[in-house]
Amino acid sequence: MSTMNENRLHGYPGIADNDGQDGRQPTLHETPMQRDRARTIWDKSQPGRRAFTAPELDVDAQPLDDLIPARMRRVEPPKLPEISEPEINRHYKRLSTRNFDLDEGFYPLGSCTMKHNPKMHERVAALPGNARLHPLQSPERAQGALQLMYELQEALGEIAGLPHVHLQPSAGSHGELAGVLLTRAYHEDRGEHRTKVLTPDTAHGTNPATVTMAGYEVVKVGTNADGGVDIDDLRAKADDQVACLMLTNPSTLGLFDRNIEEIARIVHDVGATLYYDGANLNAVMGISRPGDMGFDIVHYNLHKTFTQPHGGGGPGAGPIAVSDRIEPYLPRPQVVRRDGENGAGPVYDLDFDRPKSIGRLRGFQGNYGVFVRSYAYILSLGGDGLREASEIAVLNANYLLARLRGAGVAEYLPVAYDRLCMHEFVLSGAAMKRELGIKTLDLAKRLLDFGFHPPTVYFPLLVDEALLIEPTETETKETLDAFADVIAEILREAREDPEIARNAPYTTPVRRLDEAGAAKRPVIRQAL
Amino acid sequence: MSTMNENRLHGYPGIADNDGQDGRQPTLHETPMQRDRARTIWDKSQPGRRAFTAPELDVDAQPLDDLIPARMRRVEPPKLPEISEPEINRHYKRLSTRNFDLDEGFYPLGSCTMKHNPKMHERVAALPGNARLHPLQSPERAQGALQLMYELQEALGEIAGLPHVHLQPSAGSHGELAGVLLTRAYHEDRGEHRTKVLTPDTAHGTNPATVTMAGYEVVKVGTNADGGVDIDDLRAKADDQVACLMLTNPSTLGLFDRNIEEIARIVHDVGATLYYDGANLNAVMGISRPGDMGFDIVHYNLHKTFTQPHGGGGPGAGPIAVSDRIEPYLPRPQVVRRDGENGAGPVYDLDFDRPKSIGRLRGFQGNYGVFVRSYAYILSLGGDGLREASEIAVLNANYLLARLRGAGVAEYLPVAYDRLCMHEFVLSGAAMKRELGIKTLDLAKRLLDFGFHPPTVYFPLLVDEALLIEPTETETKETLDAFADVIAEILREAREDPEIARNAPYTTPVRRLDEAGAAKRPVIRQAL
Amino acid sequence: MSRYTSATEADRREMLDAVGVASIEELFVDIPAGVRLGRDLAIAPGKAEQEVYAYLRDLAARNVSAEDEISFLGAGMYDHYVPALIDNLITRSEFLTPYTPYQPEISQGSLQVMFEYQTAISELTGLPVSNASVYEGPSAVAAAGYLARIHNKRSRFLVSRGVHPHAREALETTAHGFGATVEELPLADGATDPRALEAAIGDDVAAVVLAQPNFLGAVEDLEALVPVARESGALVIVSCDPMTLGVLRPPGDFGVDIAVGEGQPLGNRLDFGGPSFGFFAAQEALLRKMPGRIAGETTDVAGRRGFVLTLQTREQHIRREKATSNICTAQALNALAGVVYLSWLGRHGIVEIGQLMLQRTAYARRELAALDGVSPLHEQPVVREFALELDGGGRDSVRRVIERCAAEGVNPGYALGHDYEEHPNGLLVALTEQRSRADIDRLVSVLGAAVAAERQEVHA
Amino acid sequence: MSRYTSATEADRREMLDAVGVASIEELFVDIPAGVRLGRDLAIAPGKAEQEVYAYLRDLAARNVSAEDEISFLGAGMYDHYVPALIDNLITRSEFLTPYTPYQPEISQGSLQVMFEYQTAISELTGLPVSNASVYEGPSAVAAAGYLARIHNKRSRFLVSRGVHPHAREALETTAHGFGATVEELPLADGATDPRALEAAIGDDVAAVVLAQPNFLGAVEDLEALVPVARESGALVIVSCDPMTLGVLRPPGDFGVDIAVGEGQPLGNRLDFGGPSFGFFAAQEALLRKMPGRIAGETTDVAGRRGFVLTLQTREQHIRREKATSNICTAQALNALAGVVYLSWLGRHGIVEIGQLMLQRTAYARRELAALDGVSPLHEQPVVREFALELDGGGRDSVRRVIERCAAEGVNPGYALGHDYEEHPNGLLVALTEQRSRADIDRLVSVLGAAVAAERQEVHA
Ligand SMILES: Cc1ncc(COP(=O)(O)O)c(C=O)c1O
Ligand SMILES: Cc1ncc(COP(=O)(O)O)c(C=O)c1O
Repeated sequence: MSTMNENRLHGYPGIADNDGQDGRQPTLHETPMQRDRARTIWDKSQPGRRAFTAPELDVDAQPLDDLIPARMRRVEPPKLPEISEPEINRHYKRLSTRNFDLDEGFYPLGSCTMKHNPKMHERVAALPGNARLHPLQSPERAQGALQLMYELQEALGEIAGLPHVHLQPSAGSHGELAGVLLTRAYHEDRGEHRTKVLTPDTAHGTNPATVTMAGYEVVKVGTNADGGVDIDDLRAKADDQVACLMLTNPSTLGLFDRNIEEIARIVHDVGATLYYDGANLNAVMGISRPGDMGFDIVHYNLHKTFTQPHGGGGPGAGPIAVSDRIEPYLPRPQVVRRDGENGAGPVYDLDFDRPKSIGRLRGFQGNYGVFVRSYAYILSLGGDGLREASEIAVLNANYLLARLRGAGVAEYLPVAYDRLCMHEFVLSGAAMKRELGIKTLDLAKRLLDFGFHPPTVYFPLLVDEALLIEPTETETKETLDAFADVIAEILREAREDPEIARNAPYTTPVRRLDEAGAAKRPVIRQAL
Repeated sequence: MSTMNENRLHGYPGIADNDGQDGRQPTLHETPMQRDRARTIWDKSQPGRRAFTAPELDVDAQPLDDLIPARMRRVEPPKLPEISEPEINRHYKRLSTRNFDLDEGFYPLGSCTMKHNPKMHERVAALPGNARLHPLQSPERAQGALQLMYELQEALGEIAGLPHVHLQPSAGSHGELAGVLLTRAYHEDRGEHRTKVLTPDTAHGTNPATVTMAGYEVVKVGTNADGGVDIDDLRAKADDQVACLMLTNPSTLGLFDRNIEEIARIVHDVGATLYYDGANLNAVMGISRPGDMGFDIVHYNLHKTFTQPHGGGGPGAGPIAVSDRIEPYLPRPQVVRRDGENGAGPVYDLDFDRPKSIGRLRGFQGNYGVFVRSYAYILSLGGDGLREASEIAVLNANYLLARLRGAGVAEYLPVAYDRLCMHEFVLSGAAMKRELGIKTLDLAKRLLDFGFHPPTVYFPLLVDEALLIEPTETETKETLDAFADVIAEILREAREDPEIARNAPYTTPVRRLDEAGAAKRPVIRQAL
Repeated sequence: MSRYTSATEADRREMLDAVGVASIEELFVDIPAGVRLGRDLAIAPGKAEQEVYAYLRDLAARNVSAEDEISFLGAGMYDHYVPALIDNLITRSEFLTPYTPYQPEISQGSLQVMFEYQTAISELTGLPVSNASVYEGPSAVAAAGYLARIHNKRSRFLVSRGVHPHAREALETTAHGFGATVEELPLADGATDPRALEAAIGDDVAAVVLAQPNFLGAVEDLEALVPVARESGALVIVSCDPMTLGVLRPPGDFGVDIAVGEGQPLGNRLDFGGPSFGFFAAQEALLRKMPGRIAGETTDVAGRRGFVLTLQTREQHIRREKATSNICTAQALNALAGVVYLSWLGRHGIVEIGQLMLQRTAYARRELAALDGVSPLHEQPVVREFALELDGGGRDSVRRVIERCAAEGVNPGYALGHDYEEHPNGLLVALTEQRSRADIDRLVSVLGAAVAAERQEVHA
Repeated sequence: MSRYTSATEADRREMLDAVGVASIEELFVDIPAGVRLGRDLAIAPGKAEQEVYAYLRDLAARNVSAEDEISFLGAGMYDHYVPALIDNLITRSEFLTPYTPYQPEISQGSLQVMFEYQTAISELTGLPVSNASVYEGPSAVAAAGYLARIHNKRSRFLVSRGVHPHAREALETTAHGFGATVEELPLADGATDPRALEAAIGDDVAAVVLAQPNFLGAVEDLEALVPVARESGALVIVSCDPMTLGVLRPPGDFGVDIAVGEGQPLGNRLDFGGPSFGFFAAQEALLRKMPGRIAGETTDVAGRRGFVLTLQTREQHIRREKATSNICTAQALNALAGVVYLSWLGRHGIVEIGQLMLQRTAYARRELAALDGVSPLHEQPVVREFALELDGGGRDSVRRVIERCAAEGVNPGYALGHDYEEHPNGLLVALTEQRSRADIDRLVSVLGAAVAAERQEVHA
């Protein structure tokens, strides 16, 4: 860093860090955030401070020894923080400002569908009838919750074009696990013990990881020149040991596989199931349905397509939908509707009596709070609105792609597959790296200085120096234009001086971090 | 600005603004926030965009002309913004980050009692039984709200040592207006038509402003060498034309008037009332009560002492408490408790039948949402906790004062009155201005760069270059130490180079603003 | 340790040492013995958060809110839907916790909000200048009266009987202080009688005060009224319901001098009457006499656009006894909710929501007036509120009708007899976009039954 | 325009022009006709925000929540008070809306929270390493089982019958996939029988799984159990209730290998079962096989302290089929609530709240067991939950008793017969600090009456 010259900063003051020349402190030119060094809540603790006031002890206290033998009791209190409530609040509030978030600006993180999270969803989720409802409340006294789950199942089933929906899985990869275990149960029930699951080389990492966890061998299928599944390769690998093909359509390249009908035929012909990774469902709601494409099992990412806020890494929910032949194996309990007796309204219940079920994947009934938000979203948009959301998502992506095909960008960041895209698209930074000497990572880091969240980078693996860009439908044209302008500006800047991007970012709360060092000597908790 | 030299920046990059040398843009070295120029919500609007979806029209539409004559109808829709919900949310969320707030850091704004605002208060205020309660709901169906108000009245009365509390006024100055109008009613009811109200020269501006609004002449009373009311001056001015003396004790100097009993005697001897501006009540809760000091009328600032969040300039509430002789004139309606019939529990009601009342000051029953928060606070702390809050507030102020009496500070910023202080204290920047060439304003602006909210400045008027510092009880010793250190650091820096403070701040979203220009050619709305 | 404090025993010792006293007690040495409390406050000891929450929740549960019944109460505050967006913003500590923006460099958020708010209120009212909020609706009328008083030094107010009773009373309370008198202009068939105005007007009248729509829901004929007042040199003050201004011609169009009103309908909850905000807009000529904060646009030393509190020489902290008002803390957070709400409704939404209410109100008025024993109290055009006359035995009878409805989960409205002795049988019914046709139909059936039952009882 | 979008007609035209197509329809040209929906979705048209809110509020009102009754339901999730502080923080968009922190420079908030969370969980469990959360409690047990499987390649699990039935089932579901079997260790007087463990253990056992306290509320004698398991080379997995760890010796003290559990009691609401979080702590040796995100401390180019996701070579996005788990999105926001809650309780609060529950639980257990027709199901020490045996006629009878109590506004607990056929008359009663003595007394009286009524009915 110390070799850099002020005149090349182009507006970013962080660069003089640590040069230490002419006796200045090494923190010169720090932004206010940078000056504010990380201190944990323990760094701010003092013995004797506290936030909590216990409710009054209103029963006669018994000697502890009479209640729990001393050898079973904790001796030293755990070293939790000691700090007042105002200071806890300040600590975490200030920490929050060290995050970039979706309400701050554009977040075109491909495959993640960072669409607006409506605030009304938080309001309904927080209603005491939802938030303080115990999961073991008897179904008769949780009819509202069960009805909501049932209606959500119905809506999701309609969107996927599959008749049976189960809500339990906690996230996409949990849904995948459910799906592969369902496949196993299906085959085993037919007396078959298949050993392999096919995944395209464009697949998300959770797909192969899930396959291994579920006790199958991963077999990779190639991609054709067009960005679709290599049909010949698929045909060659689809044999009677194949239990399943896991696919997402549109793929992680943002491309709809034109051969989907053929693919389904090949897979079904060998008796395998076709699994749909629903991470990219935002492209096709109301336009094309996985069930109609021939998929047997689908998972949804409610935290993508259906706007559950991501929470910095969860919570989410990964419901699944299946065809009739898979239905007997669904996890339990299943939310069901029964006709009311004597003309009364319908009654909702939990059905545990599912003898072929693969069993539970987790406790209780799944991430209900997420269901509330996603159902609120479906009710708000309605069938027409969901379709329009997908249409605008695809329009926004194609428009941004068109803008990035312009001169000054396309030479360095060509689109990986030269087609119309769906809701996202992939650029390759290979030419940029070659011509300008900056990597996709550098471009991503430089974007941070301009107030944009970078796209997904280095995924899908198939594309060299990949950038996977998903604008979503809730962004304005002005935002897309501004992003395209900044990409062009960074490339222009890199033509003049690639060091700028190579050392970016400058204005973030911290600058590039030593990730290798962190992994080599992991410090994953504070020493107390 | 352009004369300044990079080497004198001491860590603040904003300074190179607008120098334009060697062809750089005038915005070089801006912080990320500064780079992000102010754009209003209209600047982001586009015809045809919208957030609102109207509920369905579910009745037969009549021609508008049949409902309202055309000449009474609006022709052009008002030019409100046209913008999507995600963009509204981002706009205001991003605007919020251009504020400094109490949850961010220390806010020692004298006379404002910027103590922690507990989040639980927001939770209870938002309960539908409070938030969606219509003010004209019949008292029988608003018993919870009336009981809360009644219990708050009781608690406030106990704290002030006066038997009758009325909650209607909307803020401190509204309470003052109520108080002076009560004084008028009291005198008029006795057939007296007094013309003057006394206010000390240390009084807050709302005191004299209120006196004028209430139709009295303001007569100023001096301050003695000790910081108390000049008793001789008071005696000289207290005649039978004086309706009232308005006082706050501790005063705006943060000093408790040792002669308060004598003052009360003088005022009462001429038949005038003694009014207590409760802005400084945080010093004396559970320790000394205005009623016991001889005050007839008190207002409270629930948004100071009782933690209603300030909201960037309200809402607040300014309840009043009065002695028996003032009670008949209280605004109406009054919240009262009546014994239940036939052994039933008590019943709460609104009493409108108050023939001598000065009448309403506003609509409905006052800022009930504020009452909920302040009553939650009183319940949480309890009698003992309120006293301890005042004790720690005074301890914190004296400790900070002691720290600022240290070498390197006291020479430039001596305390205005060399006594123990109460919950706040006043320093004078006169020596600093003389010796270092920086004004109190410069010091305040430089504090911004260090992440502190400045104290109240240039008030009270009595003290040259005044700084009124109120740390409150919810701050830690470490915070007080850090603040004292920064004051010393700024003074040290000013000894070396006063230009640094004179041109501060550097790191705020905008730097010093042209206030004179704003007032000369006021632009108070966007041209559309 | 008291709640929310941090001073441990060790801290206290260190701090007292630094101060040079031996105990906290000593810090209070200036307080004479005679005025010391000398005992504990008679307030129960502090409680745990969960206990306070439970207690206050139980109190709240004893209120019947608009969440619990189908409510047609209005009369100054209205049960509009508050979009969740607003909660999200007003609970952000960055907006919730700062003081009035005395330090503009670190308050650009609040200041720009004020500037935007002022712009929106100007647009809505059709008047060129707006302040950044006053306390609430009725006191805004009083504040406008004070402005008139200091503007033209006159001392008579003519106030339409259609102005909200609370506003009339607040003006009277305040005017008594500043030495002015208040006279009432009567209504004729629910609207201010222009002939009465003509009769009462004179060159000693400081201001004529009207409401639009008025308390009985009637749209006033400002075209007829305003010129009469202005000719005499009086200011015209109109208090208006902001939610009607998408369909009604704005007061500025008629040349009124000051438009004020209750801002609660704009994205603020009911809160049993407050906090909300009052808006205050006026003609340019009155700018330097306006009460309250005003934000203005300016630039910083580097030429960046920014906002400051401006025209502060009007205000108490600068001008003290010569200030144009004593107001200090106002309702910034509530005004923020207001401008977010107006942005959310947007240019066309304010019209759509107004027209929706207009249509439903017409439907409700027609259906209700068709009930046996119910008739319209006046025939004036209305937007979202209207007055009915029940064929009953006065105030007690109306009260009983209301109670009967309430028992059925419907709050039919406000009994006018409380404020209008000439209308002991009056019932004021208000709508918002939250009251659907189904709700109206339910009101029709419940009120019809209640009126019928009341008649039977009275006649029995 | 669809909700939340911005593309006006003008925008669309411009954008389509730039793309070079004539219509949005054309953008979907790649979708074969055979797989097009070709009709509207059979989902009702979109509704206004207020309508959606009203509909979902009405549904929520049809649930009986812990706000509506005095609830002694536990069995894995507990009605602790969630301090409002937590709402304030988890609703801040800065925490609520970001994705997993892949870009550490702009995610220091979330990353530092993870680091702090890991520290707190390590302290609480007494184990040196913790990840940043897994989905929830029962699946955490399954995840721990998978770790054991890949660690020692063995394929038998011995699972105490005192482990939460959902956790046992989740482990079994998953183990079937990765080729392992699950056997149950029976209970003796409510606690895991050490002799049964000795009999079943062997060098093919991947892990022994216990719960502390167990599902019946009993504190397990880990001192006796853990060594038996460890000697065989099996890992010991303990699923624990974090709210008991202020009073119970932490699993780390006994040398267990992995401690997991349901994090909901730590500042997360009930939410009908989720989202919450699972915690996952382990011995150092297992670090590089842990599932899930882990934050680590490091420095930036200027030497500033910072945090990153670390040890990512365990994870699916790097290692794909060789990953130690498939988990991707986990429960970051819920874990944030967890660490804020633990900071709020603080070092001494976690002990105080544990002791408060302990004392009230002892009181409740004593008073309830003294009722006619009620006896303790076991005599083991308990912290905040205990099992009773009702003198009744099996599952239906217990169900009727519960219904009788519910009709009186008291939910007496969970019917054990649902999961434990050997305890058809079992009732599991749980406390939190929100259940006061008065609540317990009410339970005693209501349950006493219900049991008496049930006996009468059965004998009648
Ligand atoms: C294509 C794809 N599949 C699966 C997943 C996994 O989903 P989750 O993170 O919900 O487990 C993701 C998430 O990033 C994804 O993008
Ligand atoms: C001493 C004093 N009196 C009165 C007031 C006025 O109170 P309010 O702003 O609530 O009207 C203040 C507020 O700053 C004050 O400090």
